[in-house]
Amino acid sequence: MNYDFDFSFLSTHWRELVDGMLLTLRLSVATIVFGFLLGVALAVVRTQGSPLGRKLVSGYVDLIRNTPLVIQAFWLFFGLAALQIRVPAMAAAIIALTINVSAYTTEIVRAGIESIPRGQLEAASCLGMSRWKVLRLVILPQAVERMYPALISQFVLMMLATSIMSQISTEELTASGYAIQSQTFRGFEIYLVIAVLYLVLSWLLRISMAGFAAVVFTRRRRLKTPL
Amino acid sequence: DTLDTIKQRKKVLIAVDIGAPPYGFLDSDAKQAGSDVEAARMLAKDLGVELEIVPVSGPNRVPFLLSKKADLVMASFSITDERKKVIDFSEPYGVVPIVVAGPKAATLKSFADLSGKNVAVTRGTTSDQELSRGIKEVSGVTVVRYEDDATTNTAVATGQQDYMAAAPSVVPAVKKANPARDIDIKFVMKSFPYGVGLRKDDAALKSWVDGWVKTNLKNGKFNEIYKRHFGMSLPEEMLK
Amino acid sequence: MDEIVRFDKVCKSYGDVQILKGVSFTVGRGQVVALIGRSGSGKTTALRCINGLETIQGGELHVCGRAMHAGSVDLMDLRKEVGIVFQSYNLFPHLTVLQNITLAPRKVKGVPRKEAEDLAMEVLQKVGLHERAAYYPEQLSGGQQQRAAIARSLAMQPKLMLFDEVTSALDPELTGEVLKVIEGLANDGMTMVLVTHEMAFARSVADQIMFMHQGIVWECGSGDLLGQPATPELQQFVGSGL
Amino acid sequence: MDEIVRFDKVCKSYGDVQILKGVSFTVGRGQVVALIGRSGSGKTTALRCINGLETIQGGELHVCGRAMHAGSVDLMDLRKEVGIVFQSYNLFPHLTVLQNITLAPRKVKGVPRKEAEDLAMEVLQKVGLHERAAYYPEQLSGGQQQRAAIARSLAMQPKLMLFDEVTSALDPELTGEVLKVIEGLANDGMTMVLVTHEMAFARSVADQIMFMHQGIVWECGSGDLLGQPATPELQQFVGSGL
Amino acid sequence: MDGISISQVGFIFKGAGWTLVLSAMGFLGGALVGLPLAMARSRGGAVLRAVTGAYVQLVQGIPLPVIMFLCYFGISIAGFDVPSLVAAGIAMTAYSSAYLGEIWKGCIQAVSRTQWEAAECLALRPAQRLAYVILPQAARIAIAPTVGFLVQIVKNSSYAVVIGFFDLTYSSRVVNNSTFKPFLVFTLAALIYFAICYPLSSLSYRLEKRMARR
Ligand SMILES: Nc1ncnc2c1ncn2[C@@H]1O[C@H](COP(=O)(O)OP(=O)(O)OP(=O)(O)O)[C@@H](O)[C@H]1O
Ligand SMILES: Nc1ncnc2c1ncn2[C@@H]1O[C@H](COP(=O)(O)OP(=O)(O)OP(=O)(O)O)[C@@H](O)[C@H]1O
Ligand SMILES: [Mg+2]
Ligand SMILES: [Mg+2]
Repeated sequence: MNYDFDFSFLSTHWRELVDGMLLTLRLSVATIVFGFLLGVALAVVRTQGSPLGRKLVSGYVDLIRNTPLVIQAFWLFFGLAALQIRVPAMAAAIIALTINVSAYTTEIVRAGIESIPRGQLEAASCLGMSRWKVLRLVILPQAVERMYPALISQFVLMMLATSIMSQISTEELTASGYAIQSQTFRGFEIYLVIAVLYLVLSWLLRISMAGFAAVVFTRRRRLKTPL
Repeated sequence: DTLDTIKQRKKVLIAVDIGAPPYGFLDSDAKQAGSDVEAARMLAKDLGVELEIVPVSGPNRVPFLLSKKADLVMASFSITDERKKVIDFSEPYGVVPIVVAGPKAATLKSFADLSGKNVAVTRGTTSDQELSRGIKEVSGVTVVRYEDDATTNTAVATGQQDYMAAAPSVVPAVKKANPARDIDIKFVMKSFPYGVGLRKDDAALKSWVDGWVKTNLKNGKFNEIYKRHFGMSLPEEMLK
Repeated sequence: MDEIVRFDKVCKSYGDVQILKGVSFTVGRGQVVALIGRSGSGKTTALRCINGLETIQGGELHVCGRAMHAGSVDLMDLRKEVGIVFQSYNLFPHLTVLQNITLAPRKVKGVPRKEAEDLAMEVLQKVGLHERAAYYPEQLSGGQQQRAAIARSLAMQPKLMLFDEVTSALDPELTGEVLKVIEGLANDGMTMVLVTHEMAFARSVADQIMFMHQGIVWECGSGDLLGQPATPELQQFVGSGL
Repeated sequence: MDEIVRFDKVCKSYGDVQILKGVSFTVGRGQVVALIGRSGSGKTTALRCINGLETIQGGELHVCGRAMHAGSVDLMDLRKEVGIVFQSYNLFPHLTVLQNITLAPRKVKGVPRKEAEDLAMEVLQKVGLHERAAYYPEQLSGGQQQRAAIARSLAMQPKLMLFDEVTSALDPELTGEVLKVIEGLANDGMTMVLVTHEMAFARSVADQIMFMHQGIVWECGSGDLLGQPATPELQQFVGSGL
Repeated sequence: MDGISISQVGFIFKGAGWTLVLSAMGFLGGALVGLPLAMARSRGGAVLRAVTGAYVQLVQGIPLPVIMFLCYFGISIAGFDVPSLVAAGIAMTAYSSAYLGEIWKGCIQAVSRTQWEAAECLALRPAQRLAYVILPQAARIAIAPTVGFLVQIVKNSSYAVVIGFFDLTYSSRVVNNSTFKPFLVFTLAALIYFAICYPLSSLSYRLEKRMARR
């Protein structure tokens, strides 16, 4: 190997890496929140909605899940602009990622809803609850709890996918890497460092989602049954 | 030495940015075209070897060269002191002034007038560096960095951004893409000569390329290419 | 005597298959009616029609003064007055027993939390489960779960309670617990319709016994009915069922 | 008489819990030995020690002339001589009955396909399943699956067969089918160790009955043992088990 | 077409061809590495399980574009001269082996323990148990999720755009850069991806349904 490793850029450029990491984190959190809410809403339409609504949602899910995120991002970013709608890069990134992750969330939550036994629905409606209340108070909490591990995996994948948003000028972690590289030309070392930072991020994300679950799913915590 | 390697394998690997009109792009026959593409073809022919164009974009030109994925870089590669620390350049074979452009109506004479505005630029290019340097003292300027020239151009042409820092050659392209957006050159940030990028300590190759550049500047071949793509002539002092 | 439920030649089909072929009977206020009959004879179906889980295709069905056959009944509203308990408990696994019980009063009737909890403790006392209020369903035995399900229905203070084979998933010991609770309700004067396979229990607790067969009420009468079946069908059923 | 299996003060623990606490008995060539005892008394464990599915921690165990306690036994080789059939059949669901049976002879013993298939048909005939050779396991009833599993073991022409409660997943009718097959094997002179809950069967088919209790052989003797238990433990077991 | 020439459309389709090649490489490589990985993960000793587990955690914790960079520049830094197709193929292999390994590990573990024991009791050697008894059963369970993952491979090969490999995404990007027709170009690219992926994902969905019915 005729290559001298040089990590000295860390001392001068660590701020950019930290900034990039924070942006990646913000991007991820925003997308997880929006994507989850949208995904749940779509899953509700997919399972409870009118036939037309169901068709539309499943078309949406198919379309998103069968095309790459990069293409979606390009399409959205330039497409919106061509319609004279101006969005900042950060917003465009959040929209693209939210759309993407919502499609996957829809499928996951739908499977969760469908796995809840019919008896739960009947019991709840026999207590006089409206359809919406049955859904909100009985079905969805159980569905989300069941599918939580699948959701964690999906959200970690989504966090990793934020890296491609550097392509539409979002200054997240990978973009910071580009920027430092174009000043220091230590490409390989920089990507090594970035890889480690992503590992740390995905570990953090898993830990905090598990922590969140412990707070929200009281029963799991009290009975000490892991998800 | 790389020169020997090239001759042995009878092929030269030249990194060109083919997403950067007019230096490199796809023509309507989907063939690679542009000033750097033509120059690269000329170099391979004069060297008597086959040409393989390695497509690169702004940020990864240097890594491609350093990791030996390319023997030479001809990708509107402006000669800067920072780059010289890591790689070598041949004598310049072209020159690119970098400018700030914006809507015709806007008054914009210096970096100070950019205060409060968003400026689009291609990440890792000399425009990026000059812009960043120029606005250090100016408050409220947001630099929006895109991955390659074409993306930057598209962003301005489609109305994502109003201002851009770039080579003047892209301004007509933006106008052509969307005539409704009346983009004009506002001021020149700096002029950069650009050269062929080489790895350090490639003495033999460097001296061959230097000689080749001089010859073709003198015989006007470079100027011919330049005029065809940029609609103007190279500066007088380069042609001597 | 008030009529709480009146079946009048009620017919019900799934697709082409007719399950109820003209069922007629009434349940008066404070009465306990037991539905018995062979598997598939339509007992569950009849029960589900009462609180509108199934719609009927013919005849008339009045429940708590509402004409169920008219198709314009506000089911939400009806179900505040009619409680039902299933064989498979159907407790909400993500909520504690107390939360299971207070959920509907709070969210459907808007009872304040404190009040709902007091009421819940009261009904839990009635079914003998007040010490298990903070447990989750999976921590309870089958019999306890079934009693919790009964408490959940009772907390809505219904005028009418429906029970569908509430003991058939339980072993004899646990069955006893649950039947005692139902007996208690009967003594309190609750109006009830119960589908059961426990003939001895039906006999002792029910004012009226309806023997369903081939989609109609084949025979009906007081508890003595089982001792002196009039038709060979009931005779055969009693012979095998006891 | 040859000894095929000899347990000599065999001890076996899982972690800290000792399951076998010094089990001793022998099985001679052509003998049928039945292991009986309460659930958890270690019958299955003893059986699994015989063909090396479990290692023992104390005492001596000889199987087909091999010292199992020495730890240097070639298990692959042993298992060509010892067949075992489990309660849960464990047929390979992706193979037909015939393929299930020919797999081991072909791949382990290198018997040519044709020959293996002839042999398979022979054992299938023995268990009365020759007409089902081309079926997949899921197409068979429980009793047929169990008989196929027995045939699969027999096709390896073992010297010793082990059966672990092979009928307890079956209803009485199917149980009969399987027990008849085992009875046939006993008549053919096959050496067998069987764990069973069918006392009547154990009595009629076994030469020796071992009553296991608290990890040792508590009582043993011929079939009459069950009629005249010497210890209160066996008495209680027989009283509840029959 | 308005603003794009036929040859440029052809160029995009050529990129689609490379996407297929890249996906096939990723899948084959992923399968070759993923299968031993799955076996090590499900049946290996403690050390082997820990090492392979770490590999999976590592690959699943780093974005594919960054893996692409590291492979691309790392290989040449290590002194090998490989075309970008090979580098992208290696990155795709690393990526898909980690995911396929996990999927298949689950399938192997879904075959009940008693099947291993039954095979063992018939004197089959460990390799024979695997080959004749366990893998055929695991394979049946694995078909649907594997086809489903193929869709991910095809889509994620688009990340090769970051190392300038001429797949469908990079080709359409270059064409866009030369023509300024983002709407047209990226819609076309999206349609091509959809045409490749949709049949695969609905096949996977149908297979899953069929398995569930069994
Ligand atoms: N949703 C349905 N679709 C079609 N047929 C149904 C449906 N629900 C019930 N049935 C049929 O209606 C008939 C009567 O069912 P019902 O559950 O009322 O009987 P039951 O008297 O409660 O019997 P059991 O004692 O077994 O509970 C049965 O033959 C059953 O198969
Ligand atoms: N792998 C294991 N790890 C720990 N304990 C075990 C294991 N296998 C069995 N045991 C325990 O060993 C004891 C004896 O088990 P064994 O299966 O031999 O009993 P058995 O007599 O066959 O009972 P049954 O009639 O229920 O099959 C039981 O208490 C069981 O819980
Ligand atoms: Mg019923
Ligand atoms: Mg056992």
